[in-house]
Formats: sequence, C-alpha cells, structure tokens
Amino acid sequence: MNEVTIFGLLAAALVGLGLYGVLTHAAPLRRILSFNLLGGGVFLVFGVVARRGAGAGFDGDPVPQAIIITGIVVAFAATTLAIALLLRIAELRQDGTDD
Amino acid sequence: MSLLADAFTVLAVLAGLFFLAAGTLGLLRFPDTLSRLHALTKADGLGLGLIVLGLMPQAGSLLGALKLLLVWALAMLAGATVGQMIARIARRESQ
Amino acid sequence: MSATLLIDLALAFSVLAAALWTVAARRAFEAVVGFVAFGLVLSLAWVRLGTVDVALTEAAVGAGASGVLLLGATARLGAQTLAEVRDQPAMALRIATGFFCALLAVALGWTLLNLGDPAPSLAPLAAANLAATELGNPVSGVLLAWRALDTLLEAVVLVLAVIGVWSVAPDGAWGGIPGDIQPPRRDPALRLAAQIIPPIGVVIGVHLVWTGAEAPGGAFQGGTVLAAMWVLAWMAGLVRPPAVSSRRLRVWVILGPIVFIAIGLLGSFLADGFLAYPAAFTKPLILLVEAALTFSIAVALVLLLVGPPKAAP
Amino acid sequence: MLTVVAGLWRVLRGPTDADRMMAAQLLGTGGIAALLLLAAGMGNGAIVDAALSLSVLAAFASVAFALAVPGRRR
Repeated sequence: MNEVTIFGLLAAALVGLGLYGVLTHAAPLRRILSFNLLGGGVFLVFGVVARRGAGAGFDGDPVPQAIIITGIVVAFAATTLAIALLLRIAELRQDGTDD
Repeated sequence: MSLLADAFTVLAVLAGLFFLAAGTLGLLRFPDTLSRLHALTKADGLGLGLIVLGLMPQAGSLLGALKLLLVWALAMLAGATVGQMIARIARRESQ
Repeated sequence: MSATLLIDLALAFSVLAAALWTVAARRAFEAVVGFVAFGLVLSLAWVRLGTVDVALTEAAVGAGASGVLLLGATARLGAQTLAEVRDQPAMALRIATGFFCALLAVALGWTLLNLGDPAPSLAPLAAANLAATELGNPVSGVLLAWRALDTLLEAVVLVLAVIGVWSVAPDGAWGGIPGDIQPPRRDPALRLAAQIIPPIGVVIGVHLVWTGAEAPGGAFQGGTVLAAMWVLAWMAGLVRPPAVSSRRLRVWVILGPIVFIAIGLLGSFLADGFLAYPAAFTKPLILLVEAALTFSIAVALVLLLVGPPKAAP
Repeated sequence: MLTVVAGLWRVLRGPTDADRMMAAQLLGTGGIAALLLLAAGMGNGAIVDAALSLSVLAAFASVAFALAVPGRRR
C-alpha cells in the first residue's frame, strides 16, 4: 500500500462514478458536474502515472503533470461553454412559456 | 533554542487543531444558525491563527514567515466578510 | 500503518465521499457545494502525489473558478433545476448502468495496479531539456519549451471558448456589456472586502507567475488568481466589464497567443524551427510569453466567468 | 490534521442552506490549515504558495456562495 495504490484506486472509482452520473442524471447541470468528476478521475490516472515516473531528481514525471494542467484548463473552458449554452436554453424556454 | 522553537510549534499547532475541532463540533451541535455562525468564525480565525503562529518559527526565512501571516490575514478578511453576509441571509431566511 | 498512509487514506476517502455526494445530492445547489469540496480535497491529494503545480491549478481552476461559475448557474436557473429531477431513468436501468460503470472502474483499477515495471518515464529527458531553458521548474519547462505547441493550443482553446460563450448571446445584445446587469450590492462588508482583497490578490497572482519559472506556479495559476480578483470586485458592484465590441478588450484576449505565435515564428527563422527558442534568449523569451499569456488568460477567464452579453450596447 | 479533514466531512451533510455555506467556509479554512501543515511536514515551501492562492480564492468562492443563495427562495 502506498499513495500510488490508494490514489490509483480512487481514480478508477471516480471514473466509474462520474460515468454513472453522466448516464443517469436527467438534469444537464448535474451531467456537467458528473462529467467534471469523470475528468477528475482521468486526471488522477495521469497523476498516478506521473508519480510512478518520478526520477531525475523530480517528485514526478513533469510531462504528464503539464498535460494535467492543460487538461484542467481546457475542461474549465468546456464547462463554461456548456453552462453558457445551458443558461441560454433555460432563458429561451422561459420566454416560450411566458408568451 | 531550536528545541524551544519546536516545542512552541507543537503546542501552538495542537492548540490550533483543538480550536478547529471545537469549531467543527460547534457547527454540528449548536441549536440555531446564528450561534453556529458564532462558533464557526471563532474557530476559523483562532484555529488557523494558532497554526500559522506555530509554523512561523519553522518557516526558515523572514519572507516565508510573512507569507504565512498573509495567509492568515486573508483568511480572516474572508471569514469576517462571509460571516456578515451569512448572518444577513440567515436573518432573511428566518423572517 | 504510517502517518502518511493514514493521511492518504483519509484524503482518498474524502475525495470519494465528496464525489458520491455530488452525484447523489437531491438539489442542484447541494451538488455544487459537493463539487467545490471535491475540488478542494482533490487539490490536497495532488500535493500528496508530489504534483504541487497541479494542486495549484486544481485549487484555482477546479475549486475556485468552476465553483463560482456553477454556483452562479444554479442561482440563475433557480426553480428549473427542480423540475428536471423527476424524469430520471427507471430503477432497473440505473442499476444496470451502475453495474457496468462499476465493472469499468474495477477494470481500470486493476490495470492501474498492474502497470508495467519499471514505470516508463520522460523525467530524465525533461531534465536534460530543462538545462537548455534555464528554468528551475520542470513543469514550466515542459509547458513552455518542450511541449510548447500544446500550451499554445490551450491558450487558443480559451479564446475559442470566449467566442463560443459570446455567440450564445441573444441577437439584440450582441456587442453589449457581458454578464447580468447587477444593481450595485448594498452590502458594506462585501464592498470593503472587494476593496481590500484584490490588491493583495494581484500581488499573489503576479508572484505565482514569477516563481513559476523556478518553483510551482505559472501563467495559468497566476492568471486565474488575477481573474478571480476582478470578478470579486465585479460581484461587489465596484467595476463593470467593457462592452464586447470594445477593440481594446479583444486585443487583450488574443495578446497571449499572438505573442506566443510571433515568437514561435521568430524561432523558425532564428532557431531550429517553429516554437524553438534561439539559445541565447531562451529564458527572457519564455518569460515574455508567460507574461503575455497571463494577461490573456486572466481576461479570458474573466469573460468566461461573467458570461455572454445580456444587454444592447 | 486527520481530525480536520475527517471532521469537516460530517459538516458538509450537516443541517441546511446557510449552514452549508458555513461548512464550505470551514472546509476552506481547514484546507488551508492542512496545506500549511503538509508544507511543514513534507518540507516543501512551494506548498505555502498553494495555501496562499487557496486563501485568496476561498475568499472569492465564499462570496460567490453568499451571492448564490439569496436568489433561491425556499
């Protein structure tokens, strides 16, 4: 048992949980949340790989780390876009029922 | 000297953890929102403050110690602001 | 059982609990609270994995910026989130889905536990390349020199996201002021905080970018902190974003990628190829790119958080 | 430190609405405390920077919390 084992299992559990949420939730906001959980799990997989690749005086392999950072930012950009679409749809729907 | 500093660190950090735990307990056990808020803000400021105070001798440099102080100051500011806002919301909710 | 093992177990358990809460919560607001908590503990987990750069990013983007965005969305959606909970799939279907998701998780976990030994690593290569960049932080080195193309595309993705968010604006509001027009908040405590915290936050943001060359930190983390400070002032009603049609604003958004590409093109004339740095100026050029990127990232994040334009110019 | 992390968990599912914000606030403080202790424990000064940015962003996020709640009439 070490941190690689623990967080590796956590990553797997998060991927499963996130996927379940994406598939079973009807509300778009909850799907977006679940999708981000799924993403967190995938990033953790990379993190575990980075940790296993520790060497050359570093705590972890810097290449997967850089990719995680890129991934987090891109995931955030995608989330904002999804939220903007969601809010706009909600707005249109409200206008429709009011008329 | 360093033994003294270490002892101080351990004591202060333990005290800080105690206050954080006490605040958590208060948040769980107190009957109404405002007294829970009361418990929280004290625990927040004092608990984190004591931990910061305890870790300062270990920071190694003046700059490092100042950084720790800044963390605490920011947390206090946020705590005070949010405490105000939560109280206002709690009052509105109870009306 | 050593102390660190206990901490790791507690952290992993907390992350999982927060994730479960996020999926299982009944109200959307509760789910978002769970998600913010998830980001927070996950960033502690990153620290334990020895990836402080990622921990910084996760705390800033994952918990901070995403949390604010999602909270704003729940507040604006209001009652609509309640109505949609009713059409959940049937119990049998949910159980089946759960089963297959669990199967996937077990398979993934098994694979992760049985990865080949010795672990493949690019760390020695990265270390060799790091010397050439004169940077002290391997992750920054990878982001800005070795895998610069990824980072450039990432910055472009942010610009595209801004365009995407703007494009869902109602036709009448195109070119207007982004975000809801808020009445200035009559909350003195908030006003005070929004006047005191941003100056400190800006210093911290710049500090994060600057130390990014030597220690964990960098353009994305620093840029997020800067963006957060501006949005804080916005939420307190102290500042208003410029209209979307403003040329100055648009220039700020694309400044980072433009500088990056320009220096990259420079590299193809003066050095080995596109995005390669001339050996003598590697570090100053990297710092220049980082500075420009920071501004653009900060502006882009602000615009993403504030949302599409709502009112006519 | 363990007590902080574990204790905070029970808070999140605690009482209701305004309380939930307090829980988040306490969680932020606990997270900062945990980061500072980790920095000392792992001997890595850079983690203090993480705590620093977390403390700025915690302020930011909790304000957003406070603004998000009054919009909801319960």
